[in-house]
Amino acid sequence: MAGEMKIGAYVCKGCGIGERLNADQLATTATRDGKAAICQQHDYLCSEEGVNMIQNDIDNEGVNRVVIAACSRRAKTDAFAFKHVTLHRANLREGVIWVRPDSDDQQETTQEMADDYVRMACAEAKYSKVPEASGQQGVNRNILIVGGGVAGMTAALEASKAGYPCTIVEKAATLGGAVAQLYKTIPTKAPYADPQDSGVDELIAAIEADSNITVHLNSRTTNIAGAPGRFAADISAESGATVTKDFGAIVQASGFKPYDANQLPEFAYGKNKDVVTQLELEALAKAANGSAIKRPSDGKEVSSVVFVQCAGQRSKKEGHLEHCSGYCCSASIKQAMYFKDQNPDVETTIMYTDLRTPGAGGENFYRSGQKKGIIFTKSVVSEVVNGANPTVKFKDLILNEEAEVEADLVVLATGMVPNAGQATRAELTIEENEDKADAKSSGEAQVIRVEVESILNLDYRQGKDVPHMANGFADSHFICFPYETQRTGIYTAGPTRRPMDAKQAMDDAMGAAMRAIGEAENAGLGKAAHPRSGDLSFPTFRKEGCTQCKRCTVECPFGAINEDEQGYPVYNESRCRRCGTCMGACPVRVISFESYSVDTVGQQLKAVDIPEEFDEKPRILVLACENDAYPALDMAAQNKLEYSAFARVIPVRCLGSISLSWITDSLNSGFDGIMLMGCPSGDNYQCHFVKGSGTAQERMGKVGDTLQSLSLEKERVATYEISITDIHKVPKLINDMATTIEKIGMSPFKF
Amino acid sequence: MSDIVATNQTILVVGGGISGMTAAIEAAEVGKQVIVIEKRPFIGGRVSQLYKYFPKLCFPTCGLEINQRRINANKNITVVTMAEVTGLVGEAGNYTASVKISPRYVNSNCTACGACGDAVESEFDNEFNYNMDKRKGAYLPYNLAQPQRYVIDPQMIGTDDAQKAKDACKFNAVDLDMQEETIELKAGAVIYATGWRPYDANKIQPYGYDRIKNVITSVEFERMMDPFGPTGGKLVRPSDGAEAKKVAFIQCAGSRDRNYLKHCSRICCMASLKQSTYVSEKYGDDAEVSIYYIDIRAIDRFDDFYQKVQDDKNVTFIKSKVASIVENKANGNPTLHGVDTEGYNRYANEHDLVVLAVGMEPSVDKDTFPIEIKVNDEGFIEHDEANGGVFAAGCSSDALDVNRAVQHATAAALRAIQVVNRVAKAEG
Amino acid sequence: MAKYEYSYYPGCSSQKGASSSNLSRSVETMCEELDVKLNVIPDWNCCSASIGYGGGGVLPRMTLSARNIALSEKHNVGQDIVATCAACWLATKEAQERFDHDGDLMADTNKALAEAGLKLENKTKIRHMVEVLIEDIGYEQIGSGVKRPLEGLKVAGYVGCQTNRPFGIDGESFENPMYLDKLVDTLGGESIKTYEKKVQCCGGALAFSEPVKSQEMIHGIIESAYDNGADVIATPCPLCQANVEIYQDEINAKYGSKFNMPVVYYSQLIDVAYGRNAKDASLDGQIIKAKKLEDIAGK
Amino acid sequence: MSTNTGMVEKYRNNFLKEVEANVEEGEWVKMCMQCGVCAGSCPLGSHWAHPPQEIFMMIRAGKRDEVLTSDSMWMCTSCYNCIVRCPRELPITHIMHGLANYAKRLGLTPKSQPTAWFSQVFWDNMMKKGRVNELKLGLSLYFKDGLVSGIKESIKHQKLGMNMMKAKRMSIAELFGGHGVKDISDLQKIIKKAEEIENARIESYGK
Repeated sequence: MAGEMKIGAYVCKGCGIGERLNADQLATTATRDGKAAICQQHDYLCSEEGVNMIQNDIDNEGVNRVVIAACSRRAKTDAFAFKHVTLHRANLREGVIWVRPDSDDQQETTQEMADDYVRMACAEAKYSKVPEASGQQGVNRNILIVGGGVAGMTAALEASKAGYPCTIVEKAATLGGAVAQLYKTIPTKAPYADPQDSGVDELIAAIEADSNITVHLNSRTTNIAGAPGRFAADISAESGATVTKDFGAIVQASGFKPYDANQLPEFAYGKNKDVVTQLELEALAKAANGSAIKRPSDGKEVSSVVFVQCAGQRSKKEGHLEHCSGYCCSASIKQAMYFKDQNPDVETTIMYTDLRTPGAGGENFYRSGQKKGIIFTKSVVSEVVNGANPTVKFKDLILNEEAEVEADLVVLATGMVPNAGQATRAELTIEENEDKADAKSSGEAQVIRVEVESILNLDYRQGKDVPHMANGFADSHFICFPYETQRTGIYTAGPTRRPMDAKQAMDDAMGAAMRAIGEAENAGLGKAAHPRSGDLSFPTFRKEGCTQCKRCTVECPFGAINEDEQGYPVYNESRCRRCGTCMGACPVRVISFESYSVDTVGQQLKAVDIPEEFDEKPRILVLACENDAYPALDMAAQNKLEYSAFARVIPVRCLGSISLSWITDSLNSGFDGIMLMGCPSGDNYQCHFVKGSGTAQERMGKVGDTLQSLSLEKERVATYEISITDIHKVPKLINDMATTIEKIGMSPFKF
Repeated sequence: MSDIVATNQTILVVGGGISGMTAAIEAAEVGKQVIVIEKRPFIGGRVSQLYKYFPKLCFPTCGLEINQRRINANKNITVVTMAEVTGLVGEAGNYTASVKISPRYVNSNCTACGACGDAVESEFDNEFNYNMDKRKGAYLPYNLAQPQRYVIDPQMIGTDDAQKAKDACKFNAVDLDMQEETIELKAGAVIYATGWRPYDANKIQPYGYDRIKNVITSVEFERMMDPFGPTGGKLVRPSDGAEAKKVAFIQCAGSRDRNYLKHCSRICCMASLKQSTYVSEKYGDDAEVSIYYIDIRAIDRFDDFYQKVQDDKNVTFIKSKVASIVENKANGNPTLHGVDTEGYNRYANEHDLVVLAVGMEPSVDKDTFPIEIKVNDEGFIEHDEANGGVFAAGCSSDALDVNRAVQHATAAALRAIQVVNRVAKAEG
Repeated sequence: MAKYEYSYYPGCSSQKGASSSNLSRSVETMCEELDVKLNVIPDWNCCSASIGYGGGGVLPRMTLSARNIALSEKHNVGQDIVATCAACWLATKEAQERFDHDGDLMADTNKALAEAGLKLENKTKIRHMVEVLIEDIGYEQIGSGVKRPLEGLKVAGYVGCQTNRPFGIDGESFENPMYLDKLVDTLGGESIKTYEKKVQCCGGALAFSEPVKSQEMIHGIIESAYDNGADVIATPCPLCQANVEIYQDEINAKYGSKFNMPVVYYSQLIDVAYGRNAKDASLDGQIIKAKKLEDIAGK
Repeated sequence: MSTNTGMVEKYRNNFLKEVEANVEEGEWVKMCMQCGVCAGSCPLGSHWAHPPQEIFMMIRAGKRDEVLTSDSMWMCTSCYNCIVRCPRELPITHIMHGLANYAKRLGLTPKSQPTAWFSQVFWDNMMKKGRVNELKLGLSLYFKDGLVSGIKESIKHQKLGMNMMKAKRMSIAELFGGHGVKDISDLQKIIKKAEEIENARIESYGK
């Protein structure tokens, strides 16, 4: 923003701050050390009067850096929300007086704590800018939908209803996907008693009638470049003809492929024509179309049928699926009804271990199945013996005996395998990355676990498809934010992300469409997506300083950074989630955000006043994740849990953003201990930026050398996995570090 | 409260739980005006009272913190707490809702400094902990409560303590004269994210929840694990505070049963599997968990979690709906009577503590919706054209886990947006 | 004109010289006090209880009850049928429900009844005397008539099975019904709410065919009454009363116990509390004398 | 097929269909979801070789002889615990009565099953006069194994009997005539008719 920087510092005396701290001294600190041009005190800063006081300085005194010395940055956000200025909070309440005992002997160190926070806030102010637009953004409301099954069609229709033009790319010759192959579907409305029409034809008709929706059949996306708001997708038809279209966001509804029953020789599949999969039974039912279903081998009308649940599922056996496909129980009930509704005398037995028909609809459907005379046998099927009629051998778990039954037809519930494209490993090592850079194709082979065709063909540095989660599904990892994949602006829906039935897939598609719309709009405004939604800052780098080491492009959790021919990073702002992992990765410190940079933090820790060694006042730097560790510290304060007056806490966007230089600088400037508090990493990682905390831990592994070179004890730098609930734990850790320092002594680096 | 602006392009979200928050955020972040009506003094709903989520065993407050930050940062969202929709008339694109707002007796001046809480003595049942303990009459419902503003218990009004609270506040935040008010709000679309409540365990008479101290519910068990919960994070027996190591979980407690809830509540199996890890978390190999079930419904990818728990030698699975619970008068142990139906084995098992995996019941009673909408026998809102511009989000539509509830709420936001966009278009 | 009037189905064991004749006598007294008029169903027949199934199929058994209902509908027009015996009440009420739900059964039954020129309308309410007390008269009014409160009398309210399941008394729980306790308290007695055997089965009709198995359960019922310091067990069910009272010698012999626990009917408690003497309350019908109750009656 | 042929294929539903057609409330058997709450709720539970839910599974599994020759269902005391607790609303008590009756009708009930015997005696006793004659019922109980043991039994239970007499809750008068329905022939006609209708239905099954 125009004009020179002018810091206004405002000291609140409310909530006991005035009583516990010397406000005048804080003001002096702000002006003298913090170089605040204006500093005012107020008894109740978040009051209308207090806020107006600040606004007045902004409007009339040209204040454009506002330092609030009051409560935590998490408190009173509604009051302290000023436009066109940068905002900096010195946390005197939760950060100082609430974690320190109110006693005279503690007054001095408590005041020092407060003074430091004022200095730090001013330092941050000095090095922050108001984020400006990158020029990359542009609103594009077109939504690309990959996959023309019920999920894809639903996404298109619903997005279109909201006024967003959609393009469906379907590799098959017709729309409808798997559901189009079904005779009927599981009921979706009360009383959930009978199979219902899939409604696919109506969906297709609606798509064709919607001028807002374009459909490309026999087509695939052969390349997708760009970023949310400006995706450029090559849509290639089988004929070879390719069109390139621009999109704001993408919904991936590429569905599933049925599990290959040939991997189940024990169930005589392939050996006996009358052993079929659920999908194959749908074909038989379609053919019969309401009349008696005939079996494949000899066309005999089926008089008895056995359904084998969990065929090749919920099993760790080689070639089997570990997951439960969720829908098969209801699907078998539905299919048994095909027979019962046509002729109640047909014997239908469902052999299950756990019957999984959840929810209101599920249980009603189960009961309805029983009413219709479907027999449910809790049992484990060991074998299907080939013969004129297949014979099912099983253990009846209720009667606790081995038994067998002959049937005209055996149906295997074999479940779903996701169509999620190529499995990109969550992390590429630098080595792999080199290979990749050198020989793209061969590098590819290394990166990809199984050689499968890509679905999206993303022109991303980190692979062509959305990274997979467990069992090969392209799911998001998050429970509270189920649509947040590692590829901003690309939202998966339906069985590609989790096994599910048609109804769930359609609901899911609608959610994905919502997110796609949201991201198209956000990207248009240059705003970040979850979790820093609304953040306008974005990373930039000083090309002259860059050594093309590619760490940033490799370590970005969201594949936001591509590389140009020379291997320089190419940022795609709207793919970026503003975590700063690239900043932390950069060994030459050329990457920064306007409001968050090596300096905004680096200068804070330099601003901390380091007492002489013999003062016996150590300093502990705490770099805390703003999402979990920092709130935990606030809540500890709320509960008046005390911690050492020697700690100085700086919130960071993510542990992944921590620059090694901060560690070395603080060690050099005489900090006695450094604590890094990030989210749990690993399979069940809680890092909102996927692998920031994990990456940081790796990096810190290397700090050992630095410490050695400075001949400092390794205990002085520690990384912790902190959850937001570790309210009792965080103060304790800080105090433990203080004790450790007492033991090993002060740092000699105090100048 | 009369300063709330609402038009027929506003989206009214009833319920500020995880589903309501999600729907509100999704709609607001694409520029829609959203008003959230929450009947409790804080948003976050049921999940705020959970210790961990399955299957990741991560903490609900983690996601809440982010959602709350997004709500606070978004000027398009207005949150009205301690409020209930008492009337709703109109049709898609043109609704008028009557909203009853109960007095909080604390206004927006509050800085959550806690002075009022320190000043008062009187204590009341702590609903946040399902009344397992007491809280002050001037209180912050829980650590992460949003809005971060104290509440004064109406039962305290008129007492000296109330006056003490008022006197203690330096910011004139305590207003003892606050009155209940009813306001009218316009809206183009309404999202019912009213969520669920645990089924009343007193009704499950064979399990003696009302008679046997050491029989508790799964939601109470969750609170026990919270370091700030009624037991300070200890897994102990209500009867004598002894460590509860031998714990039984009874599935379908109130679900899949024509005597109680006919539907399957979906979450209870995973909840008990999750809670079995709590016992191990506290007592390691001394933990002795038994899960009595009819079917273990660890749907789709959750089955991995089930398989992990099955591998835990301290956890036993018994296929049986427990017939009855009798208290061993000598030691307060509940004794479970029933038959393991896998091969017919009769049992009479004593446990330190019994946890009833209580079912999910819609929060809003079937016939008390302020407007005519399609509701099924189980009390869940069916998606139906006839509902016009009223849409369900989350557990008001079915028994759902958090993940599915959030998906559903995200979709609900789009349904609402479709309506208000239509209105916007019409009005040009 | 009595305040309340019902069509009365006494049942076999209530007859003169039968095992629960004391029940019917005490009920008559109670009804005098409460101004209840009972019109016996003319020529009623046995309901076959819950043991007839060995000999009679479902249709014959249902028809037995159908005849009683039909007779009541013919002679005691518009009056609810009231039974004092759990089995009679249950069998009749159950039959009625099935007729409601099963048109064919109803038709077949009427075919059979036609043999004697009877016809079942099945419009009559089938009720238990306890329902009359609670729903029609109410605790309050019952309490208001108490002349001689049952002070200090500790009563274990033994509800048993068939008065309680599957129908039970409206608003009460199958596992822990409280109405007997409420009634005892209403009469100034001391109810034992923690009596854990209040709905334990006594073996019912199997007391005859499976004495060993049944007496094991009866033993528990009495033992628990002693453990809870009861002076007397009170029950609404004639079979429960008989089973729990008359086998105590045999049980003592088998278990070496010294049981001598009186088992009385709720109606007897009311009679005494209303100031009637031991004979009116048919306390002479006790095999194990209800000493304390007699004392109160003697006051 | 005729109802008496034991030839049924395992795990075919023939027996289930037979039960649905011929056994009181038999159409409910298929609704069981094997939770076992009935088995756990029965006061005589431990005396059941096969608890109700297992019997239901055996019926589905076509174990006709094992079910009908079992004495499990004769253990039912008609306490209705199972019925009120069954989550699926199965009228279990009645199904057990029905199975017992059906087994007896087919002559498959185990010899000297006491309850089977007693319930018949009860029925006959009741049908004579339309009302139960407790004294005769009691006596027949003692004399069920012949005169000698009968006298022994009577002496064993003499005290009980005397007590009842003293309490006027048992009357010698019952031996001679005793209570009864006036229109006994009418009643018997009615019941005979009912039996005819029922038998006809069952005979016709499978024909």
